Amino acid sequence: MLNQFMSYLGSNVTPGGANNQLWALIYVLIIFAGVSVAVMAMNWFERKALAHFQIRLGPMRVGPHGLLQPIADALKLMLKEDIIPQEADQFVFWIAPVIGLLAAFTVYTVIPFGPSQAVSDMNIGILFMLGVSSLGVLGIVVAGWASNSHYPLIGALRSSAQMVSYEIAMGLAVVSAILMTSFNASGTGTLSMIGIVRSQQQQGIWFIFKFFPLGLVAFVNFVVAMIAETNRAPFDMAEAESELTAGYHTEYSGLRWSLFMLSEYAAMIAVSSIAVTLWLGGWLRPFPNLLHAPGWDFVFSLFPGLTFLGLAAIAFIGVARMPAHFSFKIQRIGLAAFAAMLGFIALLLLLIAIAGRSSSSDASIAARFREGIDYVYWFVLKVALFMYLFIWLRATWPRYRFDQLMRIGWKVLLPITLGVLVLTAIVGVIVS
Amino acid sequence: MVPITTFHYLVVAAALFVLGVIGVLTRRNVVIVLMSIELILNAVSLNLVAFSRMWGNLHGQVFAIFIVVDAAAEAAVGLGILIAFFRNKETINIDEIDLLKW
Amino acid sequence: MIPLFIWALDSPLQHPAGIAAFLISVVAPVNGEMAPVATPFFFYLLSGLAVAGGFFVVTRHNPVHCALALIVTLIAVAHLYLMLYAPFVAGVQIIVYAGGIMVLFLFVIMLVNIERASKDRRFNRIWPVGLAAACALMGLFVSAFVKGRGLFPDRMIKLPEASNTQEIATALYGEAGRMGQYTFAFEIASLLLLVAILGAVIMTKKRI
Amino acid sequence: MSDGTVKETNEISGQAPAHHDQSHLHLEAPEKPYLDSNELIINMGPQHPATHGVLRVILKLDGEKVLGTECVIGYLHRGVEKIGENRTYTMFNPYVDRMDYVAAVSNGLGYCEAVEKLMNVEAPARAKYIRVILTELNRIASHQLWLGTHALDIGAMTPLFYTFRDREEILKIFEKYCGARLTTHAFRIGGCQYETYAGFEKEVKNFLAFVAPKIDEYEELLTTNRIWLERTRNVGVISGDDCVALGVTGPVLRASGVKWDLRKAQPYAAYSEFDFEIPTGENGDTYDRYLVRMAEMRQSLRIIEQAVNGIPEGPIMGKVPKVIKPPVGEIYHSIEAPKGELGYFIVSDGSTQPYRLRVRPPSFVNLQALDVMVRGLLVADVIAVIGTLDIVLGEVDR
Repeated sequence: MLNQFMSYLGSNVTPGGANNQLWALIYVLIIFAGVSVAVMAMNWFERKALAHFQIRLGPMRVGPHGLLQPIADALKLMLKEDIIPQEADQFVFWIAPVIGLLAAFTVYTVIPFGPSQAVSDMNIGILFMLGVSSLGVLGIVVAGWASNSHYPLIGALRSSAQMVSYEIAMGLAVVSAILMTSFNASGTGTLSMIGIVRSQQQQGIWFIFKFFPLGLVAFVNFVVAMIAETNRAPFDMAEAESELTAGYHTEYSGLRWSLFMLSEYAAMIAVSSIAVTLWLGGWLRPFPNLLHAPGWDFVFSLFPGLTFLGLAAIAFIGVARMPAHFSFKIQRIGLAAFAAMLGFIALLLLLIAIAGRSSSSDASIAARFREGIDYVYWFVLKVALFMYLFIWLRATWPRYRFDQLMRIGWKVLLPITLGVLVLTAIVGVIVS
Repeated sequence: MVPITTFHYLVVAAALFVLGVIGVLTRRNVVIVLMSIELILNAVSLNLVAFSRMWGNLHGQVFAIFIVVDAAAEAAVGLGILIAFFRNKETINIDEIDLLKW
Repeated sequence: MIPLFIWALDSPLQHPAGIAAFLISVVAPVNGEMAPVATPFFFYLLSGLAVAGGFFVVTRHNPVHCALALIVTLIAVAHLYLMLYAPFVAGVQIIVYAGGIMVLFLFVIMLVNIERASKDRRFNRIWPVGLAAACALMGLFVSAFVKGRGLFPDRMIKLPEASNTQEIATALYGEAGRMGQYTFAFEIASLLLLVAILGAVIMTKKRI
Repeated sequence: MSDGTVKETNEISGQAPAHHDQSHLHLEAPEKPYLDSNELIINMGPQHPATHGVLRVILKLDGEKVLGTECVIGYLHRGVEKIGENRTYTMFNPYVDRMDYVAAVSNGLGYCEAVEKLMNVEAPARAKYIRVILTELNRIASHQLWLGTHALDIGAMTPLFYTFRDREEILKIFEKYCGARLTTHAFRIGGCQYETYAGFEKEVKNFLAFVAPKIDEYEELLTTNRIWLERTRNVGVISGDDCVALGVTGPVLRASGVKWDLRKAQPYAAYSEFDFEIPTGENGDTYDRYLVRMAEMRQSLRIIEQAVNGIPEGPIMGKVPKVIKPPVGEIYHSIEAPKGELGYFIVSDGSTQPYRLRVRPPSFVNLQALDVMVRGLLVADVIAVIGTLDIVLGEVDR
């Protein structure tokens, strides 16, 4: 088993590819756990970041700086009474959050965290992602209907109309990015997620900068559409708190409600991953072609370790700033342990980076390992920036009205994305 | 197990087709009748894709895509008619849709 | 939901694939270079789901349940497409059917009077006639299949799958300045869609 | 939506049949010249995140379009006017704070001045200045609370916390002055009970310097924000004539272009001595009301600055008997509260208790405009309009 793992590390194939079924399974488990942890971390980070935007502290009581708050929340939600309204359609009410969750998690099958760090490499990868994420709307619609109540119904109708409309703009923006993959020697594009990133590598440019304004415009359109697609502020009409109480999940509580939250955040991460893959070069580090000397490789491979070192430093500052009162003792110890853990991870990563450097020429396991960490690190970093964008928008902007939202979708985004698509084709033909 | 051949797919398609026909001919609710039509269309395109595999060319798949296009158009128009009808007669029962003019 | 889940995890495109393949290798060891997902087990599972979904579409009282059953059927059929080496058709099926048309259906079901519809009789006045006609059709199919068993060869030609999308595009749009075989039909289809959109909008709008 | 749901709503409304008969919504037999597939009636409130307390609005919707509204009020009715008849003039003074609890100082000012007018006494000049300072501070606090909740209703979460941070400074001044933060009971009939504490002027001046940039900060977040503009412009438009016909007062009236402010029109307290402007709007939409209130906050700062600089020395209590027994007669006195014209009508029979006391609450009267303003708009606009009317249910229901 260990040998197989090592041989896998040494190989350069996608787990879903030939003879790697076992690792595909392990990847599925890793991704499931990773996404769940990411959602929890996102939950904590959103509350803290939002709080600091709003001159508050956010969760401070459960664990040092509220670090254990998501766990406490999850426990509370699991232990809560599970209410199904009497007039609700029992079966559909039960299955609705499951549909949403399945759709949100299924998308991760094709997300490439690295050239060989993906569950599978489908040749219709992006089509698959769009299709499966469009299934998420079914969960919302069905949830709103099954609740047999007015506010959820309105929320469901709103969000179904919203998601179906914005899927079109989103799809067109994606198509213009796919079109860019075809401007190579063979003239053939690809729908595979890994292929898209590889073609950015080959063309030596992230697609956000390709044909300068065009890629950027398509990217911005995609970002707007993806925010609408995930029902986040300023397009959170479906769950507009002040209008529809909680929209489609008004009648939900406890575990089922948390499933909705989980799928919402998972979907956010998923669409951000699409944006990163299509426009921001996926797992590619900045300037892979310009600064390609082995020395630069080494410098960039230090980033993961340094990031964790920075996080550890922040945590240690937090320990130092904690009140010296004895009732904070446990919290201080906890935070110090957390900081030490981060520091240990940082040390490990730095060690791997250094060990991988010395033998970067041959395909030693350390070098492979270092490369894998690099890929995942840059991918996750880019996605994390999107997560911050989501929070930032939520803290800053009021909510659009429903008709305005539809107007933006149909009268602004759709024509712009269509125009970008046509222009991309024209420019591509002229250039190549 | 017996290897799966085109014939197996045809049987499945035939079963879906017959189910669709039963739905169209017996259900009262127009929405469900429309859904049954979708079943029939699916059965047909399954046939086409199976034949495409059998002959080793893509014509069947292209036709399947055309069928999806047609299904989209049909659903849009059918449901549009349904909404217009519901506004006027407040019913979606196929038994009560018996006037040529209202 | 099982088909969705399977679809989530299998990937017959880069054979063999994903957890589905893993499951298969546990359930029924595969030999040779046969794609594991294209096994009889999966065929029977998916076709069973498709037919069961169709059955529920025809028999359930509540239109929303019917719609959910139809979604199961559609996704199962998409899987069958994948097993038939037609990944692009499968993707289109999911995006357009399950993600688009079915949402439209659900939307309309919610707009129209569903409370009363679910208390009504399920079947129309002439249902015995309809059932008889359908049974006759089934008889026709059975006799045709029994008698014409030999008409359908058992061969299954492997299609080049990695370039499936590209070949469909060639058929639809043509290649290197030449019109494809189906370019004209494709344009007509777009016209059909345009007419359908206009018709739907005009019919549903109260005042234009 | 469906037969079943309409019936269900009727059952709920059926709890108050008398009220129901007067309903202009025709809930039982909706006249449908054209059968509509998606007409539904929903109850917004009394437990709803955006109805500012316990307002219940029955909305008749066509999809999301509002066909009509009906406000059901009284969930917070405490019979303040009746209580007034059973308390002496002095004892009733704290009760008025509980009406518009976010602008308690204004309520007290109106009541004290009404009784003073009835008794023909006048508060000394210093008391009047203190009253003006506190009232204007309270106007800023009220507008800040309005801004925060209004923005929250429209979906901007952050301004709420900014305004509450700054409102806190005002409440601190109140607390230092009279010991209470919300229901202050700051004034007495005939003047003020408390002399200003040491450093009062300095703190108020500090506050002025502190809050002026903060108001710019709120405006920075909202005034030119595209989404804010789209959500508020041409939403809930009401003309000046309609406002006058409905009796709407305050910023809502002024935003419709009617330059009517009791501080100028019928100066009370010391307002005639200050130099300030009446900001008015043009379109009478939600955005204009927002701008008018923001401008009013700045004008209030001006008034406070003048008052603090010019505060005279002298007594703070006029010549008022120990037992207040106004002569037989009646009086109507109104002031410009943050939400509009707050009037007190007091009938005295010469005893220590009012014979009849009637309050004209601005929120209650302004709420009448809701139906005019939201017809034909969307559900989301109802939220915006309820927010822009700046109602306090304690005052509506009394």
